[in-house]
Amino acid sequence: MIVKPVISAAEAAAKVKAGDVVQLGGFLGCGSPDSIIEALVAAGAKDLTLVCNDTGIHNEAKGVSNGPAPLVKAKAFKTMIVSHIGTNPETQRQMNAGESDVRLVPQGTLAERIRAAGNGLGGVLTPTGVGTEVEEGKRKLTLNGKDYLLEEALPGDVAFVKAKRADKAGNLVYAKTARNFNPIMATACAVVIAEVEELVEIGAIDPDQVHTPSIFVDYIVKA
Amino acid sequence: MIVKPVISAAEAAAKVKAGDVVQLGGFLGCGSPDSIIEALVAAGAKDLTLVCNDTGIHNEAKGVSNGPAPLVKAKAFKTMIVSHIGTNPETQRQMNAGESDVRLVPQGTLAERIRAAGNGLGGVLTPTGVGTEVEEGKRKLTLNGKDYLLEEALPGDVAFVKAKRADKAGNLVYAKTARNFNPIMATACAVVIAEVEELVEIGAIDPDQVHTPSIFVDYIVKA
Amino acid sequence: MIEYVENKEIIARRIARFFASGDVVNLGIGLPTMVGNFVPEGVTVVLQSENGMMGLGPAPEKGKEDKDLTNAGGMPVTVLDGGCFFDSAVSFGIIRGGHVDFTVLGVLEVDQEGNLANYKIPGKMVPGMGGAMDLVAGSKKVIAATTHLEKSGSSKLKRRCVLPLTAAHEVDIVVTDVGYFTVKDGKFRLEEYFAPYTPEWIVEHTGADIVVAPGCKEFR
Amino acid sequence: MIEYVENKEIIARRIARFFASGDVVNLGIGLPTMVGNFVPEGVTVVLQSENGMMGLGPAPEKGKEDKDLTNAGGMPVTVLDGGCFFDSAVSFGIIRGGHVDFTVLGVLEVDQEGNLANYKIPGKMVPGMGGAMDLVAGSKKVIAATTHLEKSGSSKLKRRCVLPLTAAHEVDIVVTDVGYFTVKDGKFRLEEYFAPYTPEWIVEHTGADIVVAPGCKEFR
Repeated sequence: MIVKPVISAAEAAAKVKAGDVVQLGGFLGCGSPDSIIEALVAAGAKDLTLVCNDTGIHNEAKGVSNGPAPLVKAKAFKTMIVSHIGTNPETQRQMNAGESDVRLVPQGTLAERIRAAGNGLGGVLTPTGVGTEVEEGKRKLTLNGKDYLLEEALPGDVAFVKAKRADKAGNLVYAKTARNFNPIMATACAVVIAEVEELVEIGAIDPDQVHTPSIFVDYIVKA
Repeated sequence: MIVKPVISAAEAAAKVKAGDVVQLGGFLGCGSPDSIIEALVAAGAKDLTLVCNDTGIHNEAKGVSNGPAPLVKAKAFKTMIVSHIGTNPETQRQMNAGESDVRLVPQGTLAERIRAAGNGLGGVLTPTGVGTEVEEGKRKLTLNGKDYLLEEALPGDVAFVKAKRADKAGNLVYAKTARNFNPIMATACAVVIAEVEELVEIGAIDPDQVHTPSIFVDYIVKA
Repeated sequence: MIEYVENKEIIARRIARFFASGDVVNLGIGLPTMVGNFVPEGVTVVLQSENGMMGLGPAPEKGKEDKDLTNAGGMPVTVLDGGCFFDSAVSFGIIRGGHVDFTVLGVLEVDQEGNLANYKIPGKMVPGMGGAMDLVAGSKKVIAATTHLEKSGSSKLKRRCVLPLTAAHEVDIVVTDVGYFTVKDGKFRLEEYFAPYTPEWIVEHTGADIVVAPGCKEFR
Repeated sequence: MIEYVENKEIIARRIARFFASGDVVNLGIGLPTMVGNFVPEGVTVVLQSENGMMGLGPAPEKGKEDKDLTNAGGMPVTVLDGGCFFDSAVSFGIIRGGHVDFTVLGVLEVDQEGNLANYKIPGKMVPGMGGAMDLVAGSKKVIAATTHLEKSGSSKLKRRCVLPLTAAHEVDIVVTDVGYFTVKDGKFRLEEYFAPYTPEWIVEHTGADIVVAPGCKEFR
């Protein structure tokens, strides 16, 4: 097996160019690649398109700012493709002020669109969103009497994912609900960087228990 | 957690009615639910539609007949929806003689159609088969300049899957390449019966390492 | 003269009674989460959380929180023996694929056609749909949980939603703090009423077409 | 006068030289499987097997076979440290998603448009496409591996396939036992020749439009 380069969070952040579509794992801060997010803020990342479940929890009163929230605050995103922004008033403010373009996607549709990109599918037919605003601008197809929306693949330039453990080849294992969008994003982007808590020798992970095969992972950041 | 009924292979076979679409896990005999297949032969199953990767290896000279091959030999299938029959001359004979209707589907398309059924998708857009006979009778869509075939979901009445280990709630863990189509078929059928080698107490399987969540499994057969 | 007093507990208590052992249930954030506290003894439901788990257990003791184990609201939870974790594609495969028996969601508006609006008040509040659109489109039974009246006194049950829909024609059951309704033939149908409210009071205070089911009785 | 003698080993040897360390490679059943034996020292490729594994190792010693560990041909194999297993949907996600660098397949016919036929001779032999259609449609580079001539002496490289296609316009490279060809602008282009064959002999014995690349040289 090939050993993958272990890089710093700052080096990971430097892989992103202005205008890139960045897919960020995590769900309301659980399973987010926090060291890399911090490095992206420090690097002054700008004009990115975010693909993420949400924009994190941002609560100034409580001093909480998790997931992509520090990046939102730093105005790193021109566009945000997410399912939920209810826990981040700053995202709502930027949206209402016209400072950023927020596109809401149903969570399951977001998952399938990312998976489709990673799996070489042009898209999927989902019943989710039929009869709602989500229909707008989309093809609607009827199969066996049921209506579906055609939802297209959503690829990215760089994926930042967070895993519990990696072996040096880049096989990843996630912990509990910190798994969420991480494994699918790892399939869908040109460059995939995994922030991990533990780095173990090749052979130390049971091959039946790998969540993300090593071939998807380009770089490893030790959190 | 709810404990799932443990039944005999014969009881499992009795869940199938004439005309049912039966999805059978396994890949050239590896990861096939062999006890149940034997019981289906003994029960004289007829007029079924088979959904499987292949029709098994059938080699009378070597005395090998694995995967669905014993059922093919017993003429249990009116229709076979499979990706490969090259290792079973009896399937080829039945097809050429017009005794059964064999529909060849690319392996990755078969996997996605089964997954779509289990995941509530009407279908997927795949580039596989464009420009070949597989196109026939299908909708072709162009997205961003690339052609795709619309491949529809393929649900089943009964899935027989084979796992290495189950807990009593029905959480499943597969072994090595015996995993193959088993996990996706377990999502796609009205009734799901898992043949397992080991049955352990609830709580004995690490929740991060479950391959098929218990809610998909209706009955357990101890091999 | 019956005075309306908001009572979220009765909503949660009634909803919990719909479940049978083995049912897979997804409870939304807020009021729906309370339903978990009222599942009758002897009934074992499996709670699914759309962020990627099955077998959701109670909140951990203070100090025992696990940063890698939260519910769909981002709050610390626990996992029961026999539970399991999966990624978001699998999670919504379970949901969209019809493997969830009941989903319980909060409401901004629900109407007599079974339409639900709960993710957006244009120009005012746009939290986003999160997993709600998939949950409503995919679950076998959709239960809308809501207080019966707004603070203003107007009915949350409408003839026609005016807010952007979360899903069209998907709501099966509405439980408010005055009664339990099904959605049938373009009408709400009162199936049970909760004292002190009476069917007459409920019909009068529902801003939609409503019928009282022949077997309508008091819930106890 | 050069006499044609079938030589499968040279095909496998040449193909193995295309790979760089880290490449993910899927080898079809039969001749393509032989390629694994000729990967140069110092080059580490990751073999993917479409039945659901990465990190395919050599065949086990006799008596050490594991019934749960086979390749896509149903034959016992081993797994290398750092390998992993996955289901068929993930396996073809890897393939269709462009994560396989090279796929090497056998041939019934291959033509100058990059069309490949290898799964069906109507009325005669219908093994089925198995994973071949996905592999050819999804892999970054498709290498067709074939002896140059049929037993009858006719060329396996055609102007136009007459058999049902496995995929249209997807073949990038053809390696036979006389040379290595790319498919370009509707022609085969001879890039290297294998002694004792010469470019002249090859052009003469190829039943398709063929050009000799300017830098064409002998493979050693």
